[in-house]
Amino acid sequence: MESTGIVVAFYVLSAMTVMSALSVFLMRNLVHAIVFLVLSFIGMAGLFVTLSADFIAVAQILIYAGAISVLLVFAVMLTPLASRNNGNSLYAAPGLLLGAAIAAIVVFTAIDVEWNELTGTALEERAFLDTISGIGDLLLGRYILAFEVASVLLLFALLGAIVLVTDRGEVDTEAEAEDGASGAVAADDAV
Amino acid sequence: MTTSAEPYVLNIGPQHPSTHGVFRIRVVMDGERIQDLDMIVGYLHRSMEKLAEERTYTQNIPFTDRADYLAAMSGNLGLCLAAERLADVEVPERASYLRVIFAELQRIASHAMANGTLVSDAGAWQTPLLYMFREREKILDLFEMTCGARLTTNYMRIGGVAFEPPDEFWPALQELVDELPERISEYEELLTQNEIFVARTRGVGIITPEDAINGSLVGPALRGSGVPWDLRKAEPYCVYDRMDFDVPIGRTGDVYDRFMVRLAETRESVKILRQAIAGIPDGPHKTDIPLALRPEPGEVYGRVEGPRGELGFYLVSDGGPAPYRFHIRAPSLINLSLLREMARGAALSDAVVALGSIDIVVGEIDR
Amino acid sequence: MPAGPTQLEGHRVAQALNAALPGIATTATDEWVEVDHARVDEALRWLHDSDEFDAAQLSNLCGVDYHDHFAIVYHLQSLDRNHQVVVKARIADHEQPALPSSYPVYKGALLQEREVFDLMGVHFEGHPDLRRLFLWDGFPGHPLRKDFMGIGEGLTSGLSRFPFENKGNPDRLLNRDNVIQPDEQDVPSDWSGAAPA
Amino acid sequence: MSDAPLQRSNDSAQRRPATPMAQQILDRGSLLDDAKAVPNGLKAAGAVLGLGFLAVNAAIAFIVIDGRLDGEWYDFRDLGNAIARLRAELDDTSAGPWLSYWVTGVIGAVGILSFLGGFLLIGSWIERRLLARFQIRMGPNRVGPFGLLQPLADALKLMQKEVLIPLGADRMLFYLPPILVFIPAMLAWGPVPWAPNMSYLDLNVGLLYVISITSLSVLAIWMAGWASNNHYALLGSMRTVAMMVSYEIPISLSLLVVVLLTGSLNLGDIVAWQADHNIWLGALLPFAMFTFFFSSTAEINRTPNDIAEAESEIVAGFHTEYSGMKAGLFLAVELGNALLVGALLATFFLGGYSMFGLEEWIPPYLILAAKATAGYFAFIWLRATLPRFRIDQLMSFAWKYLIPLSIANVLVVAIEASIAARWDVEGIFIYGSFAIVNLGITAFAVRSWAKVVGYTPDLERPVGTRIAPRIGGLKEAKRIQAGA
Repeated sequence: MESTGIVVAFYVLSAMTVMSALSVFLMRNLVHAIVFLVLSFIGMAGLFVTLSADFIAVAQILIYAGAISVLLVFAVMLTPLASRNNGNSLYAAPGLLLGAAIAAIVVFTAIDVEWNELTGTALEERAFLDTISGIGDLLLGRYILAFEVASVLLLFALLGAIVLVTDRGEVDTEAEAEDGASGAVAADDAV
Repeated sequence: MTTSAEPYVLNIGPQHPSTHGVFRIRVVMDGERIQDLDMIVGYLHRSMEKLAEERTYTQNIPFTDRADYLAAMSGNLGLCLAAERLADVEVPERASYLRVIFAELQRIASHAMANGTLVSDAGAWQTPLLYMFREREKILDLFEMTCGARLTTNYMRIGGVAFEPPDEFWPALQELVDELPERISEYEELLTQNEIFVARTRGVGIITPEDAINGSLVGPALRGSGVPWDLRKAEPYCVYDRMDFDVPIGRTGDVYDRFMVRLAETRESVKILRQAIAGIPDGPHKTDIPLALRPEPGEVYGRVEGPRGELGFYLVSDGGPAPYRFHIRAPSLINLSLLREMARGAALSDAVVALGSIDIVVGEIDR
Repeated sequence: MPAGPTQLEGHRVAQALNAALPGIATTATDEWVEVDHARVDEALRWLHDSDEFDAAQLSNLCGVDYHDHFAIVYHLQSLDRNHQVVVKARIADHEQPALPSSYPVYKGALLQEREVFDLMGVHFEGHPDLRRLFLWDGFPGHPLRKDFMGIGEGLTSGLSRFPFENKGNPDRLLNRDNVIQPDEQDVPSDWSGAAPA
Repeated sequence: MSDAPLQRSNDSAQRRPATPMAQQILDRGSLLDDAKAVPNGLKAAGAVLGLGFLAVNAAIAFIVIDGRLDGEWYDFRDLGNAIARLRAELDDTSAGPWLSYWVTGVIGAVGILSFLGGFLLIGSWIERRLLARFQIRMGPNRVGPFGLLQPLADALKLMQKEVLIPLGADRMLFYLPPILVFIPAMLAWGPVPWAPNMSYLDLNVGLLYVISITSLSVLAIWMAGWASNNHYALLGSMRTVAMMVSYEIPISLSLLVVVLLTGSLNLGDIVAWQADHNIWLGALLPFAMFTFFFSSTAEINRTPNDIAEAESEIVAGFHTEYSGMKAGLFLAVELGNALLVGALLATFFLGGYSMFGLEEWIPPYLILAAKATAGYFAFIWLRATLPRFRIDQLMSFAWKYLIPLSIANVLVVAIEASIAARWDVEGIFIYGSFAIVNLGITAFAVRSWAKVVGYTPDLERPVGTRIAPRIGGLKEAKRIQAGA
């Protein structure tokens, strides 16, 4: 059966995800950290694929690996210390606390959920069904209110971004370009 | 958005596709905008003015080829006119006509090169450049036919021109003159109506007439700013006073205007060529001068309207066979005086286009 | 000696200059007028502003080394009136030649003065950045000076007679001590990548 | 008038005799024609091949009309049948589906890679020859027949060259990008349908998959520019990142319109929809097609949007410091991306493998390849014709023009889709009317929105030069200014 392949894929992908996630905060170089973060995102997408949640997987790649990573790129490029180590972080202890808390939540969930319902035949019949139409129905049917609220929120975020970069009266259409070059300034440290 | 205070220094050149030779600009950038820039020239410096003090006036003519290697004929003409005025040499009429013909051919070739490289700097992938090379090739063929050299023609002599053109020259020249106007309108259709090219060149690198005059700009760079100044009319040399041609000038003084002025000047040159072909008389093509020309002690500043503007030669004679002082007033170098004002605050792409519109020749800058 | 076709009489310019700024024009011929080199910027400013001469453009600036003194030659062009004024400044000090810069009057003097400073070592006081133009910083000497590369013993640089006239004795001697050695050519200091002034 | 000076110079004293050199120079013009002449043997070979092709087609036509290979495994029109047969055979073996899973996967992958590799070999030759034709040149014509082996020679040269790593470069990030840009360029070919059941990756989220995979290459490019420790490279990479982020939104919106009409994210279904309704989505959604095409030029750094590697400004952009085969990989990826965009354009807007019933006669994958190559040719044409935009012009074009108009387009097409879903009319009529309506709406919207945003074509202002009545200086210039 193909289950063996899926199991192998699951372990490989989870190992990749965890390793890259670890190296994200072990890396001294922020740029390398971003690369590993993207790697962990892609690993997560692979895990979704093994769960036959292909829409979620593709959305993961599109949003996280494609968009959020670029956001982080700009963020790092705008920090003057981009090419130096990020070991002098002031938030090591709170970060550890937060990580421990999240880990506790995950462990609790793993223990709490009765996995038996999802094994065997239930998993089989859930697998390989077209998830998009289901998601679409739910979004535009049951959760229509939440959907609309989220979209309005995003709209306001867009407007806020435009207002933020609007100085000197007109909308600065090359904000990204300036971001880029200011990141280039940060790159001067490496030179 | 505020960016870091550290300067982002970009070295454009000495080897760069859009510096037209070994010419270096050190640009201090803030994002895509240029805060400051500094020109570093001299990579091609051959100290011509010093070497010329060791050579006779005739031996100095090849230096003018090497100075502006895209307009060698104009350089020859400038030096020969200055030396003739210094030494009181009469030039036969046919020689003057031949000089006008070759100078105008050189102007067409040089303007084609300038416009082509300008459009390449604007990002067109060399297509207009190669189309404009088509006519330049024919003109260089005419040069080779006449004096054996295509680029560094060393054709003019003190007191005339070196050779009489061969018989094949005249039909070929007539053919070229007949086909040039439609070629020029072809370029106008190709480029001046191109939305992207217009958007890249309109309102870029504007020079006001005041700055242009005060900054010693000459040639198309000056006429592009709307100043109607052309030495061929102001101080007619050779037989330009008999020619009927117009002086096209720009409207706003931006890159687009300089481009259009060059195109229009090509048309005027065709007009001059027609008249010169029609009116060229018989007679000798040069007067004999002594091998060691020893002008009276004195000085002269002879100048011609080269493709890049006023190309002047300041010669000081101490009665010897070689000039005591030999100074080339290089339009390419002096037109760069305003590059900083043009490029400051502009985007990098605009600065590159502005530099291309000045049409520098590094051989002439460094000499 | 034929002057340029549109060249103004030097005497006329000298009279006008002396009338406006007394004693500024020292010598004058029918081609050029020579002004006091310490006050050359005043002369240029006046010629630039005067309506009669209207010297709007500095079309050429170059220096000549006359062994004992330098002459800086300004070719001023009036576009509207279409005439040319030739102004000379004589600098007697051959060791440390200096005169006020004409950049405040003519922006076009920016690179031309740098060139004269580079090749002839004439200091233009008031120039925004007076650096070498063609040669690198630390280049020994100024090539366009007649005494460059140690041509001494009363022999002048330049071609005193036509090469074929006397084959035997050379025209000038080179003093090998002053010839530039490659290892003296230090790296230009402006390659540091710092922002220009 | 032409021979008058000739006459005079004939009886003038110093006339020079006719020189053979001058005649040679005059004859130079014919050299190009001699070089362009096609040898007769080649013509004969072409004729023979053409006749053979006609004969083969006749045979194929007979077989097809006979209908004896519909759905059979040897149906050459759809290699998917053969694969399905092979899979069935393998399932019966002891290894079971595991073996068939791997075998068919490897076959498909090898197929895609070989197609792409073969194109990379021929593509650069095509591009250079076509550019040469656009630029009245000859192009590469020395290595092999018609210079066909030129790309091979270039590849060998690139492999021999030393791979330089600049001082202070981030070595890890410097090694990775040439490989990383290749991965999306290959993966994105997965869901492209070559025939009704001949697509390597028959995803029901194929469209989203394509968008997401292609959005990954931006990171590789950014890594390349960052790791090069070169100011040109960093400038180019940041330009690329900014531009890609901006232009992914119009691409997604233009593809969303396609999904609205066809009601499926599966590329095969999209093509089938166009084949069933006998209409190309390009005709139905002109604005979406233009948006997709233009934004793709920005995504893959082709003229007029190649500011990421603007040769005349930042020497080669993000791969300035790459040498040898690393640079070669970047260039190859550009070629592959151009062809990929051509294939996607054909799939989404130009009917994919379907050609109004012609796919019954010609293998559909050939039709798709032809369409993809046509898109590639369009890219070459643009590159030979247009200058380059400035980056702020590109940004404002994306954010001020493409995105708002795309959103409006989504609204319009949503209405049309609901109409088409409720109204029970013959498809071709309703969709034909939609095509006309959309064309009108697009034309009107583009013009009016340009006016709203305040765009006035520069050509409306007076262009060209004036003729000066007389020479002069500043006063004369002012007078002319005032007079005009």
